[in-house]
Amino acid sequence: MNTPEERPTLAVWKFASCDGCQLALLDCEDELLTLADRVQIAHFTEATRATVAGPYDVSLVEGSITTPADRDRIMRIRQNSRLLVTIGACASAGGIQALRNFADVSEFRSIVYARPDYIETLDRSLPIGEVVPVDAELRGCPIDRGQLLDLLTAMLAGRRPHLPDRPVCGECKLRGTSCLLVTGRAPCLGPVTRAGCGAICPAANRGCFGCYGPIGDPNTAALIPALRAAGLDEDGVRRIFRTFNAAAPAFADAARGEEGEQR
Amino acid sequence: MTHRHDRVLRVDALARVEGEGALHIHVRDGKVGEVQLEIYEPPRFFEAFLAGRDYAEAPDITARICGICPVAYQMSACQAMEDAVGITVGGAIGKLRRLLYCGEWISSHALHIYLLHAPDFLGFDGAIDMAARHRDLVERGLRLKKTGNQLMTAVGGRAIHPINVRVGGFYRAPAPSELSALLDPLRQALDDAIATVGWVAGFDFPDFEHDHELLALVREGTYAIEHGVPHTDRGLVFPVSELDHLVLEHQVPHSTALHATLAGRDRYLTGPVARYALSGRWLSPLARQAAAEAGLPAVCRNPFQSIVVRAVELVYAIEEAIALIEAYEPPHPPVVHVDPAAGVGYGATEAPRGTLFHRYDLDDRGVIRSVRIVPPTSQNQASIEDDLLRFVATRLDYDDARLTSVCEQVIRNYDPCISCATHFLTLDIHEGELP
Amino acid sequence: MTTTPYTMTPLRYRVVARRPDTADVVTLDLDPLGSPVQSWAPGQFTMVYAFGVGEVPLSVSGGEGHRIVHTVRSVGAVTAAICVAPVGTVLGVRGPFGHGWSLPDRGDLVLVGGGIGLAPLRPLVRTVMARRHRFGEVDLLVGARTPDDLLFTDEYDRWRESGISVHVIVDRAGRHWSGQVGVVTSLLDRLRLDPEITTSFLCGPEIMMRVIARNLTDRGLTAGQVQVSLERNMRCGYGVCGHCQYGPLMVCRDGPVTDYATAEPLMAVREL
Amino acid sequence: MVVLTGLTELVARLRAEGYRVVGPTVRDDAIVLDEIQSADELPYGYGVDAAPGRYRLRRRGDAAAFGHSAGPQSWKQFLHPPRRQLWTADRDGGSFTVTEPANPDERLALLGVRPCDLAAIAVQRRVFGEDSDYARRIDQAFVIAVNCTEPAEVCFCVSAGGGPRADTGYDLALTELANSRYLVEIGSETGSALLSQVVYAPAEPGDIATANDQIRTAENRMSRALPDTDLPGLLRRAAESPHWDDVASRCLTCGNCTMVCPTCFCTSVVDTTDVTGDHAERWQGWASCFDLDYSELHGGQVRTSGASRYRQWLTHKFGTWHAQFGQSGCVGCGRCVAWCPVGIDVTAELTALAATSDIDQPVPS
Ligand SMILES: Cc1cc2nc3c(=O)[nH]c(=O)nc-3n(C[C@H](O)[C@H](O)[C@H](O)COP(=O)(O)OP(=O)(O)OC[C@H]3O[C@@H](n4cnc5c(N)ncnc54)[C@H](O)[C@@H]3O)c2cc1C
Ligand code: SF4
Ligand code: SF4
Ligand code: SF4
Repeated sequence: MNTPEERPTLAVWKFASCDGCQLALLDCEDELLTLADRVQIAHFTEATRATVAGPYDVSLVEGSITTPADRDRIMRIRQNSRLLVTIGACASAGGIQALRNFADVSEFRSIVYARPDYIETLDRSLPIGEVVPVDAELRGCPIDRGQLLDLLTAMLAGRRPHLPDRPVCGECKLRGTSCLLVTGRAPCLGPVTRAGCGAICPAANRGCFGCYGPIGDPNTAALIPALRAAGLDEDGVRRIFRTFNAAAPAFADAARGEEGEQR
Repeated sequence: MTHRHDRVLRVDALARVEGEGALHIHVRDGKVGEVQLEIYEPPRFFEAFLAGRDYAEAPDITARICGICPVAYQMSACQAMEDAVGITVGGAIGKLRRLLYCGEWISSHALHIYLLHAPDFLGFDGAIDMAARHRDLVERGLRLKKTGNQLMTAVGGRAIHPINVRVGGFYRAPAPSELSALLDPLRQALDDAIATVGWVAGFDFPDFEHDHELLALVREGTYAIEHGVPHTDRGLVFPVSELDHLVLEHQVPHSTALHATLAGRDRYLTGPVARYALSGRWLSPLARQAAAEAGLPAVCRNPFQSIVVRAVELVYAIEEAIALIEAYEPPHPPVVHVDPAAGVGYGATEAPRGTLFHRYDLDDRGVIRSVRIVPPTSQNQASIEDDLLRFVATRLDYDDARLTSVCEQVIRNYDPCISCATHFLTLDIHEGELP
Repeated sequence: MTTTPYTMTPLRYRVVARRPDTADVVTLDLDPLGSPVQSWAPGQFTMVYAFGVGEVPLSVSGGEGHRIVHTVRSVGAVTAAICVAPVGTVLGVRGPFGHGWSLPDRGDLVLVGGGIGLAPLRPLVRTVMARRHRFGEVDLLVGARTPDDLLFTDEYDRWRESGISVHVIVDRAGRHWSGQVGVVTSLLDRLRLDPEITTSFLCGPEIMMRVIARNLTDRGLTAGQVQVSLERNMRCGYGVCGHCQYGPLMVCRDGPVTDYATAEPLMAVREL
Repeated sequence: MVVLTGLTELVARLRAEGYRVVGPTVRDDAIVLDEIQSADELPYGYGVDAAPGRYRLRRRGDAAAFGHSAGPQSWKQFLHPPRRQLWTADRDGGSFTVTEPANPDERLALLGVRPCDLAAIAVQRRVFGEDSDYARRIDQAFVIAVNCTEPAEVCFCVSAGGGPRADTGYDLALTELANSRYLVEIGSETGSALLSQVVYAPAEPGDIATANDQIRTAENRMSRALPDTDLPGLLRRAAESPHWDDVASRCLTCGNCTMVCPTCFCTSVVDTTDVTGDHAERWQGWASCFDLDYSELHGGQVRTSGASRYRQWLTHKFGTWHAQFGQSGCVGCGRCVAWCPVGIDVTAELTALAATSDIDQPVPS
């Protein structure tokens, strides 16, 4: 075991989010304590009130930037981190709260709050990568525990984490699920969504709803007719692209295209 | 700034509550003037952007309010939608829902007891530090949590934000073999949970009592989890459809959060302590026995003892899961057909940390017109602040560090899930005096 | 002796010597810890595994007996791990794989190595030195980005002594550089070639190989007289993973060395 | 030749001999291949309507067990598993030891291998070689072929050089007759030995003729065909055809075609460590030439455009496979046509390329 001084430091930060992605770290029940032997958990308020000052070897960042104060905070964290890894759809693409990017935020405020003037927010929910440079992204809403562990063990070993840029279809076929689109069971975003989840939705008999965000070069235009054939109307197509990765450019464009067609 | 008669304690990131918040206590002339639980959680506007979405999307979307108790959101949302379109879902599907919910209780309670709350009582900064001295204990907690996660994965497809839940039931019914594989870990978990009750019962609890009205769902003959009628210990009983008249949320100018109160009444408390007070007699014999051995009174008024109640609920949830799996028959089909219809629907279920209300107004195509979500943490907000106020009042002689840490502990008694308080405000904090 | 290199299971080799060549290139001597791999030929490569990090194809750059020498440029995770491996480190080795250079019995030879591409040519140089008397003119053209990036500089004198003309050129000169500056082709232009009897061996960036090969064929060499060493993503090394396909070729199995007659039409196709 | 009535005894016998019987069964609205405990799990009475990008189960009028066409999986699921551990390694002192997983001594019985799939197994065997785990696995397996009497609309085995009749590579071959009767041909001694342990009857007069008729009818019903031309030559010439961009505009690059194809064999490896860092593993899993990182080199991928990746798949399968393995990579099973979510049809794309191949391609510079 390393002495504390030699251990690399790990910090976990939270912005606008549901805590699910950082919970994935606590969900590594079998590995957590061994991990804590190998890295110094320097900042992780969900787990400990002890905090060690930076700089940090690795910062895991959950959540999106939605307030001016958070924009400043992520810049400080970036300066203090050797590697900055975003965890989850919020951090990588703005998350579900990026739906505000397509609406009038002042109206949103007044729906939820009686005194909207107290609320200070940005008009958009920004992915971390739009504010500071990011070294790696763990996709998903939430992230996959296995991918998180691979990322952490890869960093400890000096390995490149295994984050393949392939669609969910690849994993779906690996587990032997029969295609939902072809059998006509459900509309599915698998062909344009990045793998990593293990294709759990198709295996549960439901279409992928894109929670890992787009692959590197999604052909959403070619998929849309298949989504329609599987039963989605224009509004359904718009909505399916506009959920947990609504602000990812490829999905935002696909949804916007459908809006155009509706008019 | 800190001197004897005028203190401001700032705890900028409130550790070990899920989500981040801060606590401000203002002491003037030796008296506690103000207590503020500030929530950092920036607004995410769920209620706003749900309008215009399809009814079927609500379980997935509202799950993202809170990664610690997504099942609670999914269940309350499903129930409200089913109410709106006028169907009832029960039988084998209902049992499967309860089983999934047990998974969340096990996992969330184990998390809170072992990783978040117990370190307070034993004087550690967190579970990782605690593991350096009590590795076996932390391992026991992690084992319990893992069992809950396995259960959620088997029924829900994954532990955080399950993907298998839909309005009307499930997308896929797990095969009996997938569930029976969990029986061994669950039996081990039951032993672990009973040991947990004994362990936490021995903690040193500060002498402190609250007098909040207790609210929980009640369902005659069973410990209410995924179904029930709101009751309070002072005799208020109301159908969930009365939610809007009876559960009021206010934005108090000096407060950081929406406070919920009961119409014509005052602050109230939901969560394990309330459930235990209102439904304790319907716990399983084993859970009741564990409670008795732990010396838990029928109504537990010491908020610090909530950890014991949680441990008792852990025993119950595990036993219940075992029973449900042993009697499991996969529902065919796993879903009740839903035809969208215009209407208003209400749902209420017991999240690990308290009652979670949803209300939806749908148009005739099933498109959501308006939404109201009342999560447990915002309901408990006023009670937490009241506890803090009274707790601090008699402990002003503590130095700042100690006072800060006990205050944090008071907050953690409630296992508050700050991200799940869908609508918390951020306020400008004034150093020293408040306006 | 192991019977077949066609397995995904590595054999263990220990780093017995380590020589930094440049800022980002290191030459490692590897000796087997147990069973060695089969003997290799110049131009062949092995798959080298750094524990817990991954495996990469590396050309053999030298070695006698059971020793294998690799010269590695640190560009990513695995090559970085190999480059920093101190003496004593145990690495995994599989192979040797592929077709090496085919050295004719006689004639003139032109060897061109760009950057790390000199590594697979080094054992060929050694073989040529051993049989120097059989050949006529032997020219070795070496190109690098800067003088500091030149490989094996301490060996050039020995190579020259054995009758090989070593010509060196860099893209960008430093202060102390008195040699040539420019692209390798300009060295080539100054060579007198007898196209009838010349065989050429090229290894370097694909674009460099194309330019030089075209230059050579323009000057009368047939494409069959030009050999190039190709590079593709590789996972297995023996033609069963599919990654290294290059048109009809499986580079690991049918290459990495192939003649330009085969490679030319492939290199002409975009994104093949 | 002899006739079996029903398959119950055959399956039971195989299981009694220690085989793990894998055969067609209905799951998730498709006929998949899975381990079966008894013949009851076969898809009796199910037929399939398949079209480009479309697959639907339908009820047949009879109780045929093999009256369906290729499903979403092929036998490679079992012979060339989607994921497998290659080895584990543990640090010891300054070195490490490598351990290969014990070869599971599992004997598979493959029940209902259609002739196209028998051909595909032979193709993969050629790819992996005689000294491979693949060859060992298939050699240990008991193969029960089923002659095809029910091609789907997407099939083209005849023009791919196969045919609806199994000729080699099986232990037993069945032809399904009416009323759950199966005409049996023996392909090996193992087959004959097993057959001797179940009750069978001699073929009745007319059985053989009926079987032959059915197979011939199947052959004539094949509605798709590859263009009748030198495909490797065509694809070589068409390397820079504008048609690739046309396909790319429709193609999702999802890789479904490669995954369902019974001959596609590409794999990637993944190296892992545990949290201690002292234990490492290497895993192998199916890869697809449609994956963006499949062709990765330091500094980027070789094939970034969808057009180049589609070209790689089609050219390999129908063209360069010949150079690499001396035969075509396609057996005409039709899976890639049916299971492409947007219904891209290799026969149509090849036909389109053939139609444009006369136009002089610009010589690339
Ligand atoms: C036949 C052959 C011989 C080679 N000989 C040498 C040599 O003698 N010395 C030397 O320094 N380099 C050589 N290379 C290149 C070397 O293999 C790559 O630099 C190395 O794979 C990069 O891996 P990495 O993990 O360091 O980089 P990363 O960029 O992190 O690569 C990650 C992964 O991408 C793939 N990859 C990336 N680049 C290449 C590449 N160029 N070739 C094949 N796969 C790649 C690998 O799968 C690798 O695991 C050779 C390549 C081939 C094909
Ligand atoms: S990405 Fe999803 S799971 Fe992760 S924090 Fe955001 S909402 Fe939660
Ligand atoms: S299948 Fe799609 S929606 Fe489901 S978990 Fe995977 S990426 Fe998310
Ligand atoms: S290319 Fe298509 S038709 Fe040919 S064998 Fe593969 S999946 Fe079957």
